[in-house]
Amino acid sequence: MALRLVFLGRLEDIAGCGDREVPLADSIDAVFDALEPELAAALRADRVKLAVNGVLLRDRDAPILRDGDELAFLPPVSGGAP
Amino acid sequence: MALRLVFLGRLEDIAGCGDREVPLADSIDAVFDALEPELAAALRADRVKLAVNGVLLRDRDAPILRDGDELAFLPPVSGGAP
Amino acid sequence: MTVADVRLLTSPFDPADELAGFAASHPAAGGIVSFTGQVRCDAEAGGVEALELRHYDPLTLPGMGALAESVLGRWDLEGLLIVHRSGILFPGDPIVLVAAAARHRRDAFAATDFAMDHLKSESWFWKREKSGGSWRWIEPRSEDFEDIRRWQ
Amino acid sequence: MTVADVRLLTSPFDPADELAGFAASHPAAGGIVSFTGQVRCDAEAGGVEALELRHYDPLTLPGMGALAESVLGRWDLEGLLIVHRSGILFPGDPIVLVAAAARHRRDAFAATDFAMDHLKSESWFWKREKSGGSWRWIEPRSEDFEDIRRWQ
Repeated sequence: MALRLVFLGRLEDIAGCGDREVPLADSIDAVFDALEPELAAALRADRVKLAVNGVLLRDRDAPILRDGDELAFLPPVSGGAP
Repeated sequence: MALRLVFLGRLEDIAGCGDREVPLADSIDAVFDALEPELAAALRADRVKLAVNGVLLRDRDAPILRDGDELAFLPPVSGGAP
Repeated sequence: MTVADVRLLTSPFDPADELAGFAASHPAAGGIVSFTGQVRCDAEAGGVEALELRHYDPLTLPGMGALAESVLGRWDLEGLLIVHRSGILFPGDPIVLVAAAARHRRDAFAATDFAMDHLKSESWFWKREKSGGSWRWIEPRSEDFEDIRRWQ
Repeated sequence: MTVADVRLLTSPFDPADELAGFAASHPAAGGIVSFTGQVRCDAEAGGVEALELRHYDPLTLPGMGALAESVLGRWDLEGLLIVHRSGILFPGDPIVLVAAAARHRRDAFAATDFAMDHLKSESWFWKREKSGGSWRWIEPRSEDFEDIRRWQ
């Protein structure tokens, strides 16, 4: 029973890796509480968006988490083109 | 003692050729008067500009004509690109 | 109905080849506007040795497809091409190519300009640059938000 | 100082080749915008069989050069390319290529757009089209004058 967390952009540096498996938790807040405080704070930042299984959530309120869900944390994009 | 007249765009069709030698005349009006009336009228039209030896004149008043001058008659451009 | 050609590539591409193919595919278009973005190579760029673009598979290409649809809905185009690199790039490498083919050139200009503004500010890419041997993530620029505000 | 590459050609050219060379010549430019105009080939174009562009040697190329100078004076560019055909062209043939390379893409877009509007409405080309076996001269369109008014 696990969740996969994906850290994009600079969040990868804070997490120390691009993705990580964590035990299934009831809520997104329970997921955050089980992480290192610095990483949890970075993920909770207002400008970081969350996608669950590739679907972008409009806000952070209470996605229902299931075994095997992929949670991607998306900081503001920095674009590619000049 | 001659002038070379160059007819651009649709003026070529009216003149029946792209360029023509005519005898040197005192003035541009004297040049026109020696041409077929239909061609002279087309060349006198407001939107037709005149270049003498590759220099565009701002209006039609009295260029001094010399032997060998090239007078180009330039109707409005129709551009190339779509 | 016009269909867009939208691709996310993880290896180098040749914009000239892509454009030649695109122009040949749209013979009814009088005009083609293109934008090519490439990794700058010059001293003023702060000696950037490499650039990395990261994307997120479930969102990035679908987002580019949605952008292409909105461009096609907004202008009368014969064709639309969006090619974007991901991965590690070096100075001189092409990053992005957008091309729009239209009967009237105003449509092609506006569509390409709009697509670039939105690709740059809204598409799911994260960029980091390597200079002096170390990588650093690039933050969004405020100009990017001003660029898209023009269209709202 | 940026120098423009301005050419009037009486034989066919390959826009993809030209663009590849242009991009390679301007490595410090982050972005390149191009416009390619080609002779349409489709039924809606009224079955145009050929198109002829006439120019006047003493004015046409010098006028294109003056336009290039005014573009370079108005935007901050790394490079500017203007290639225009004269002579007889067939459906699918490239007519014109304008490309602008700049550090910032807004400059490249505006410069290309401006150059095209002015090439189209002010440069010394006269166009005739052949359809049904006979040629007819094309008159200027009022849209061309509206296009350049945007810049005044």
